[in-house]
Amino acid sequence: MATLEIVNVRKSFGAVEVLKGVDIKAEDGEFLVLVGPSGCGKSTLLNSIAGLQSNDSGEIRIDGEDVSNLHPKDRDIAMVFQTYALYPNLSVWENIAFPLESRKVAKKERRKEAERVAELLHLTDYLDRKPRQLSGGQRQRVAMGRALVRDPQVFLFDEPLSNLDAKLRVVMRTEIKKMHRTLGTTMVYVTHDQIEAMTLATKIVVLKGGEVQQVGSPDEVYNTPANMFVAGFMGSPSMNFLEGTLRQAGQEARMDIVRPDGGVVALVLPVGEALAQEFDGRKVIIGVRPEAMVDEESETKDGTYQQIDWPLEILEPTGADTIAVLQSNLEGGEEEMVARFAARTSARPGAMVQLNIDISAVVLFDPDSEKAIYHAAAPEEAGKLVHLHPARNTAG
Amino acid sequence: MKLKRKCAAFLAVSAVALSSATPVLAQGKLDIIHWWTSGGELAGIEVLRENIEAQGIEWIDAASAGGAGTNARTLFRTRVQAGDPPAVMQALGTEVNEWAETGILGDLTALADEEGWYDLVPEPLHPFMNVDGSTVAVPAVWSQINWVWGNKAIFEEHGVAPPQTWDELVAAAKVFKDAGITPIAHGGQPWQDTAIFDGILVSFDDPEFYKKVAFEQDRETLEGPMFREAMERLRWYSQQLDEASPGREWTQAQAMVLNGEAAMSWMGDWAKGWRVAQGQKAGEDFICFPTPGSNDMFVWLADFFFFPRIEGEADNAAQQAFASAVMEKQFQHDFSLIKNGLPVRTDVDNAEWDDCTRDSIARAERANERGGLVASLGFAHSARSDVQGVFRDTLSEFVNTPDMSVDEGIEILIDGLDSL
Amino acid sequence: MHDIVLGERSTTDRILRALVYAILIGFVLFYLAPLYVMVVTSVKSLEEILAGGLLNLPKKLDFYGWDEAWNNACVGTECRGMAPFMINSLIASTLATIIPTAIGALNGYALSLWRFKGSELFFGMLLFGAFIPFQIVLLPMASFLGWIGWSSSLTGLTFTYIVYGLPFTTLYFRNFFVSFPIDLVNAAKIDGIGYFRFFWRVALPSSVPIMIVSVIWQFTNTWNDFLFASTMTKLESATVMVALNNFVEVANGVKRYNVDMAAAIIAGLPTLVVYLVAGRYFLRGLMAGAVKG
Amino acid sequence: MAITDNSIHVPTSQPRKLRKGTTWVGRNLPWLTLLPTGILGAIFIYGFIVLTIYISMSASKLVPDYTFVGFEQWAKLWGMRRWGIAVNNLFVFSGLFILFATTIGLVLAILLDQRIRHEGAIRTIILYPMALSFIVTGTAWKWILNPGLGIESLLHDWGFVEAQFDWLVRRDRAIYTVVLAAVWQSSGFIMAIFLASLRGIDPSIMQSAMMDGASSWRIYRRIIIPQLRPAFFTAVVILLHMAIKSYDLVIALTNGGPGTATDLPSTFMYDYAFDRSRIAIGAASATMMLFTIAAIIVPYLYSELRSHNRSRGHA
Repeated sequence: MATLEIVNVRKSFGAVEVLKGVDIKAEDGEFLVLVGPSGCGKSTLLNSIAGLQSNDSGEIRIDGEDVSNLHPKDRDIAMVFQTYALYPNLSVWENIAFPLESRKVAKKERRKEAERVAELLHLTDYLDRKPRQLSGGQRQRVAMGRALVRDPQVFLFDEPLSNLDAKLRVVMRTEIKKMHRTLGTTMVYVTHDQIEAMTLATKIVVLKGGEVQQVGSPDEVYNTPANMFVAGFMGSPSMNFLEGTLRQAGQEARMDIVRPDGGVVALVLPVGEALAQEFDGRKVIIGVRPEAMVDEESETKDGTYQQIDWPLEILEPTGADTIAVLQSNLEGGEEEMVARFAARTSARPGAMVQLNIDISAVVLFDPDSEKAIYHAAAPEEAGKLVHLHPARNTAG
Repeated sequence: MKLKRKCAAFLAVSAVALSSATPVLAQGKLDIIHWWTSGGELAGIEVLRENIEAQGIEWIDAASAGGAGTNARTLFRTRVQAGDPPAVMQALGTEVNEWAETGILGDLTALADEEGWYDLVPEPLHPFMNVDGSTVAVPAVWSQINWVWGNKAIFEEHGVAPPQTWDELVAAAKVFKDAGITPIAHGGQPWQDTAIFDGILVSFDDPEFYKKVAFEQDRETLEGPMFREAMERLRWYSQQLDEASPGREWTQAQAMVLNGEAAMSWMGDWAKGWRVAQGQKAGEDFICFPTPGSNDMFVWLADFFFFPRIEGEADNAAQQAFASAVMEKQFQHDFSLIKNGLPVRTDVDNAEWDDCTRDSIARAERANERGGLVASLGFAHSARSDVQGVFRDTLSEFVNTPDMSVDEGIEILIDGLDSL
Repeated sequence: MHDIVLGERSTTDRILRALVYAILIGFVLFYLAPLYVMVVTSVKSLEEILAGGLLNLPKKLDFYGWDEAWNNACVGTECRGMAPFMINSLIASTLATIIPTAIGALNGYALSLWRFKGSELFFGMLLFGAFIPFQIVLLPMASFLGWIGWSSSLTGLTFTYIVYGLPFTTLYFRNFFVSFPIDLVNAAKIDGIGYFRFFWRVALPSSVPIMIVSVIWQFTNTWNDFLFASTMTKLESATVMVALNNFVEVANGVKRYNVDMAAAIIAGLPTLVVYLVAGRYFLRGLMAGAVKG
Repeated sequence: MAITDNSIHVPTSQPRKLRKGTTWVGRNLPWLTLLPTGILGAIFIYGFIVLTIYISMSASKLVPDYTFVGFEQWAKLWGMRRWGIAVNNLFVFSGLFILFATTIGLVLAILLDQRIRHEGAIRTIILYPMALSFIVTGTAWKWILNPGLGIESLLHDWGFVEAQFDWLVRRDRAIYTVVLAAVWQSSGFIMAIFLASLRGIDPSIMQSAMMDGASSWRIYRRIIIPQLRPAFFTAVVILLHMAIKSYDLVIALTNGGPGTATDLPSTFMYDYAFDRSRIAIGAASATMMLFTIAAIIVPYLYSELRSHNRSRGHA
């Protein structure tokens, strides 16, 4: 068990800089999830931690010790690969026990260890099979078994569930989570699936273009996204964005929003005097999660909801509720918005609908820097973000 | 019982050891590259082998058949290149000189002086044995090339007498052709195409002409009327063959005459050796006559053995013993009989020779008196191998290209010689 | 499968289809003819052969040709038949199959799964060696073998086959391992599986198909080789191809076609059997040698 | 599928830290493995090539003689009539060989791609000559083409009394018999290359063309054959390479004859280097062969390796 520190790691492939100075710290026993779209550098970062490639600069510290120049095998880590990387010619038990082989563990001992791990993973019946005789989920478990048998300081997972079907993915997700809870070992997990990130992580790192966008607990990342990218990336369906102009009104601010059809609606936001003053008369973008944008039939708490009228385009019933698709006013009206309506909504496509917006869950962004300037959930934090890094507003 | 057997075995071993030890004069081993693999040649070399092995020398045969030594030469060159030359190598004419000049050959001068080789061996052979005052090779046999072998039955059946002149030859060939018999059996390999040209060159009965062409490659002579005529005769010759001749081995051509498929064939006297090995008799089954017009000419080749310098005293002694054995009177007698050729010693008893060989000896003497005893061009005796190579390539192309004109042939030949 | 030319419906289609079969049968006969002629000629008596009838079945089976070819055929002055030369070929080809395949496996493994700076260049340079006309190395090789004391020996020939087989075997294994999931190597690195252990326990056991390809390629190529064999052997060390050529070329007197054909079949039989048993791998070897990467 | 808390224990057999520094050898194993092959290649491929080229510029005749004479031997070589014939033959031979082998290979591949019954057996038969030595097949062809007893006599037996098939022994035709035997031997392989390529074409492309009413001839000519371009390219390179290296077949079939009619650079080289006393000329001719092959193969290998790397990309 160990802490993991990534200090200013940089890596280029040819002219392409894939990691642009990454700093992350994971406490002992943390479940760190690296999430981001493909090409964001998350796999490269994982390979750096594993030692499968060298960094151009920076340090990887495991348990406080710099391992940057150590061979992968000397870092005391174990890794589960997206492709499982099972040795095709070895049986399940040999695959699991293979790491022990080069540690000069006797064959009998190895078999015993493999059996022990196999039992944990419900593979006991398959010990003597070859990988090709196993289902996808079983292979996945063999790969985990091979990592488990090592009992390393850090586990690394490289999109381990992406080759499984949706149902199995959910099951295995739970398995991994349980495993983490039981073992308590530090884990680093790479995924492009934000749901996996949300469900598994104790700490999420959102990456984009080789840069860390935000580090935080799942709750922080979801509710107080640092910028529009994080806000849009985390959550499904993703956050809706609307453009409007802010007008100071004392402690509050009124946001005028021009609808695609030319009508104007307004929201009143308790942003505080300073912010209201700073952005008075300026364009801002408001982010509203689908679940914070509901219809009349939905249950709404008093006080935090405000109503605006908006033209409804399409309704997609899902059973439990209804997904409403509306047109955003961003990008000349090309963007869509998604709202979560009640299952038995009375709204009709093509007509105006009254949207109830939960003001206590919105986020405001500066359209130029795309950074968050106000989190309704935690007002002071967003302010900090904006004022601490006024110069670094080029993300994206 | 057991003991008894052991004793017996011991005695047997001792007996073998004793018996093999007694007659040993020299020891060591010889590996010999040669290309005598057919009929009389093979029988001839066996005589030598018995002689050598009787001296307790191990005989390692590295015979390589085919193409008048082509394969054997390749083998030899590779082994020289590899620094592992054989103890004995068969060679024709100027090949000896060429190899002697590379400095890889051992010296036999002492042995030659001791045994008085130069008094015994006919003078024309001396230049190939002695290079720059040192004896490097020993001749084994010399052969007349301008021979024609005929199927006696066919000649008699069609009432054809052995032609004495070129015109008679042309007439005879016509008779055979009309009767549906291939006039001349030929092995269409480049060396054979060149060998028969030796016969054509002497068919003019003009020693001076032969020397100008074969020794000097005199341009004026090559462009002259007689050489033109020689090429015409070669063209005529090429028209007397069956269509399947290209690529054929010489023994197959001989077999065609023997089987009555063809009336005659041109080949050196080793062809007689082959016939004798097939149980044929000169004068009874086959007739021999010189290429028409060359009754007083004798174009010859000689087979030599030379001896690359090798390590090991015993092996060197074995080389000397081999040379000595080749020059031995009895061997020369036996060998010339079996292989069929002339002995390289002048003092060999001639009682057992057949008419053809006697005829050959007489021809050699006649020819020698008028300067008509000449070394072969086709086998690189009169000129080095690069000159011979040009003749070989050109003549072979000429023989195999029916529509190539004589002028064209001569032009190609001269161009080739000029480019050397 | 593309069966555009031929549907199954109309009369025209049926005629076309018949035509396709007719052409194919024609080609099949063309390809089989030489083998057929060889076989029937080898079991005819010489008289029957000389009487003509190239394609006729033998009137009477006569195994004289086979007997002579196997037991008495003369190469040079040695009349011991093809058997000793078959053994020479077998020794040379076996060694020249096993050793380059083993080395090539290791080479290909290193070149594909453990790339290093310059490994592609190394591969390219080695690959070129598979395409050179061997005439270019003939003279120096002969000198080298003599210098080392292996001239005109089976050892020297085998060594030559091994050296010039390496580019091919390396090519096979390299191209095979290139499609090996790189994650396996990464997993091994992390788990501390050593270079050789991974090769021995994982890479090599998985490479059986390409090993067969390599073995077949090396075996057929060295068995069929003539250029090296004819320059680098002498009578005792001659391979069966050299012996066959010598034997067929140098007929003493009348050509015995039945013996020639029997000898040719004997010389060609081992590779033919290999082809019939493992033709798929044989083709794969050819293709891999043709289409790089 | 539950992992219960008490089921996990840390195996005591494993030391907690496994920091053994990797040795120099350990880090450099990949290229160390290649070292023996690298040394062999450096000597026996590149060293020998350089040596042969040097010999071709030396005064060597019977034995190597390392006196440098520049390009004198090369000039001599190109002045030789026989070399001219050999080069000319190479052009004729390789041109016809490539033309026929490619055409026959393509036709066979297209025919075999028509859901043919016993396709496997037919392919086996068409390809078997590739498994045989040229020496073996040359022996057979020599017998078949032999004017006295071969095809010609067969034609006579069949009543074509006037028929002549004496190409093997005719100076101006013998090279075509070499082409015939070479095509027979290699066209099956070319068929396999084309067939593999044909099978790689998406059948839906052709189905849609058929729906559009294109005739099968047009589909092949306009859609399929153009897609076989890489296969054509491969086939031509392979065949050209085979043609230049062809040696055994000529030796076994005609031995360069009649005369020098079927001489190729490969047989010329052998003759001069080993039968005649002209090592330098032999080396010069080998050098020419190498240059010709290099001119074809180097760009080919370069493009193949590059396109391969591109398609693999970076992980």
